Amino acid sequence: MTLPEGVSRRRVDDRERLATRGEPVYGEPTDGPWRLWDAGRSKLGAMLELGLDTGLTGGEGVLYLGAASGTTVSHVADFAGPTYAVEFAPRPARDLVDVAASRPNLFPLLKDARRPETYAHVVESNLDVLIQDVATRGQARVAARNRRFLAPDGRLLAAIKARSEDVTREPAAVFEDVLATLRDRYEILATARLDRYHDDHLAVVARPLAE
Amino acid sequence: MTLPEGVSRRRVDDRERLATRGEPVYGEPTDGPWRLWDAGRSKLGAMLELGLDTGLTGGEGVLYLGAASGTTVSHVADFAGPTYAVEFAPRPARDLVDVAASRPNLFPLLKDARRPETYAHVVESNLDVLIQDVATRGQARVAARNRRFLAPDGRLLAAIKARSEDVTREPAAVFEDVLATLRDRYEILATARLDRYHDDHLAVVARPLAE
Amino acid sequence: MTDEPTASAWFQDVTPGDADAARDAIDDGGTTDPADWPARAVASGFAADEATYYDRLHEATVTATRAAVRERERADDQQLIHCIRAMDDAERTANELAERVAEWAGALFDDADTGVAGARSVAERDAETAAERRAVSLAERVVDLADEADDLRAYIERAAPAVAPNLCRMAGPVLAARLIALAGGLDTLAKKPSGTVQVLGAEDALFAHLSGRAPSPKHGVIYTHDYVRNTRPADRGSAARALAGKLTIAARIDHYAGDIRPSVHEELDERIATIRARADQ
Amino acid sequence: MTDEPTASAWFQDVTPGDADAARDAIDDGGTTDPADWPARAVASGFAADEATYYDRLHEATVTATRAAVRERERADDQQLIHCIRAMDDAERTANELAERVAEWAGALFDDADTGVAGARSVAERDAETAAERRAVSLAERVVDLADEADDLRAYIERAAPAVAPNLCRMAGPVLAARLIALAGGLDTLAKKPSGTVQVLGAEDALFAHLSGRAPSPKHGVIYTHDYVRNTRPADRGSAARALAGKLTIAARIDHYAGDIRPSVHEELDERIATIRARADQ
Repeated sequence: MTLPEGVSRRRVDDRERLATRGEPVYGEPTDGPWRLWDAGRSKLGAMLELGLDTGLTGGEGVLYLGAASGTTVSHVADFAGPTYAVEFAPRPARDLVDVAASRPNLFPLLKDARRPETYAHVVESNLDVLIQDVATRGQARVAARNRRFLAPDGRLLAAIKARSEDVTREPAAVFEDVLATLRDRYEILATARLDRYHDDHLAVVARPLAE
Repeated sequence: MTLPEGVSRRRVDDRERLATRGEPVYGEPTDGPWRLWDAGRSKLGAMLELGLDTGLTGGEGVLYLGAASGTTVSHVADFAGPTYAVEFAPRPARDLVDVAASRPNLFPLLKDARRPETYAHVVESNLDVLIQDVATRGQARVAARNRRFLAPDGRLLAAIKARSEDVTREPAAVFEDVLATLRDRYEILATARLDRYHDDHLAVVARPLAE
Repeated sequence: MTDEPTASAWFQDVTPGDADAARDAIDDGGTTDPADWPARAVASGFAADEATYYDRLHEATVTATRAAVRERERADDQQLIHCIRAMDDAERTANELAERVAEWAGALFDDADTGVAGARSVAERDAETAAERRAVSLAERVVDLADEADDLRAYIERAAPAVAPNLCRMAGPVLAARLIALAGGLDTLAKKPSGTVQVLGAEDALFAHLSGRAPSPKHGVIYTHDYVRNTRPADRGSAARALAGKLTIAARIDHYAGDIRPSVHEELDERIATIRARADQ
Repeated sequence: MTDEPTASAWFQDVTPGDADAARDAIDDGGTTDPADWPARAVASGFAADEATYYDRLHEATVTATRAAVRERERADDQQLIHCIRAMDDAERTANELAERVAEWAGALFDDADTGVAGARSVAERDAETAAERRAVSLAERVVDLADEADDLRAYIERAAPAVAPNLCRMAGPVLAARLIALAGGLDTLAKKPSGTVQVLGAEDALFAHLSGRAPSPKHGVIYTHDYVRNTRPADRGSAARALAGKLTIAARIDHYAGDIRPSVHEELDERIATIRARADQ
């Protein structure tokens, strides 16, 4: 498993940790031009730390759903190409805008990821990667509806949060249901539990099925 | 080991716990006329819980050094006779006075236990018990100086706090030094570590040596 | 289907540099299917090349999203959220400082009482020494904070019914504001399942349950509702479930419609009456 | 030795019922050896029987001790303790509420700043809506609390040098007040060994060390002193030890004598100069 170009491992405080090059945004530690990317605060960071084959190589066109305050998407914009960041809640989006202001390839949008028709007039088609980290019910439906932005050989990288679907059920059972719904529109390439970094989260790598 | 008259074990919340009869003073749980005496908040309570032979039978004349807010001494006054309570710090003494106000046999004094000559004109001689719980350096010297109030066959019941003597030394070594100094004026009858209830405390039962 | 390659693009009717037009287009526009907007923007003459297009897109999205965030944050339900949190903060700090005042006044005066009421009487004293002056002044700060909390509560009681009429009728304005705050907004509350609404505010207990350390919580902040608190313990789970169900419906009516619907309130009253009647059997 | 059985008893010159006399006798009297005071009180006619004696003793000790507590609590060093704790509380709550104000103002205004400074500028705004009025009012509470903290600091700076002149000269009034507060009073500070003064305020770290979970702390609140903070890390332990030693002496002079002793200050300056000179070798 190689890291995407623009992502590196830096030894800080005697530990190897992920890092990207860019302006620091949330008080993260830096090492020269590198800013550390804490897998404990980022599901995509955790996927890379765990060696999941994300297919990321650097320079991709990205749609990021659930950008929150921009912690993770700021790292993505450091190594990716055009990066569209969708967030629905105004409070975190306030910070996201600040993060985006200094990154010319990062485009923030205050939109509901469940309603892609409200941003399809801005987000381009044929993107390489759809990253999804939305803490809402119906995570599989969100991925299905946003499939329209992906190139035929693009990748869905989703972090599925069990508690958002149903707090009372076993995470494993929740994940099975979500994967079953996802398979209507995607081929699942890999899955991995992120529990070492994020409790009750499942990482999914998938490729869109032909229409 | 029998408990002093006036002290009983009550079953509350499925646990046997010490109790005395008296007006509740610090929000302790009650069971009818009985108020629970929490060994975790009282060194003398811990001595009784641990079955140490204190010699207490009830009705004794008592000098209590280091009465603090009156938590323990209020229980003592419930089963003892005349009870003199010495405390040096004004803030806890404020509460001690309130506790004493409703107990006719409890006499609060704002005095320094290291200077018995400042209260020997109030505290009577020939007392049965000297209870000592002072968190100050020189705990053995305090016991020696207050020996004057004890009857020849009286008892010293002291809780020695290692950290008050020297925070940097091993408690066991501190206790040895304290006991060595105590032996100049007292015969040690029994000792017990109170750690189950109070970290790094040694309980000492002793009898005054003849002058 | 006519060939209008940029018909639905955000930049269709936007002159480069017109921030307001760009904002409106990004906010209110939309289309079913995305397209290769950068190529089309160049083809249509909106930008000389794709790099210029991305620069304009960046400027437009940052500007538009900043304005949209501001507008959403100024919305009435968001103001309610700030208010209820400020009220809790003002009450908490008033109580904390009142403890300090009671400690201090207990050393200075004979009849000092505790709590905010105690601080109120200390604040009315005539100070005789410099130290007393400081203690009395600190007590005045406690009074100010307690009054601030009262003013915030009064604002919530006035403003909440306009934001969520059915929710307020069912839960009272303060609990309604708390539920909206815990969900993050009326819109997000309206989208939550009833089981989640039932335990809003009991997140700690819920996570303890999920890690196997505790039983499942039966209710969160809705515990403060008379229908839960004053139902006998054996039936409290049923009452909480019934209340949460109707609160969820009330939030949805408030978000999507906004009119008062007496039926939902009557249904809840009847359901609770049935549950409570079990106690008499 | 003459036979005066009640010569030194607290009740010797007290008429039963004279609370002031009883208080003076209990507070200021004393003797080397205790005696059977109840029997002597009956013999001398102070009380008809021992039960009556104990009743009078109870009334006298409760009254005298309550008054003595009040007086001790009103003492200047105790007022300093209340002040420094109140100052810390006022600062902490001002900062906590400033965070809430910043959150809220960020949703309402374009150029809202964070912290107490941010709240100061929000407090000066003209509110245009009811919600803005509440946010501005909350900001005013923050300003009041920050000003209260400043007033408390000013009081400490005025009052502390009178309580502990040498300690203040060595540590500055605020750190001097902190040390007195951590010890519980100037008298208790004066009786503490230097090693304890060195780690006052680092109790958590100390207990962690004692339970084998951490290295021994090198300094507590005295870390804020220039002589510790601005000495290079390798020599900081020596500097803290030297400073704590002299602070202990300063507290003892202040408690037992009260005059300024330039020599102890000069000795500390020299010792620190020596320790810092190691860095140049």
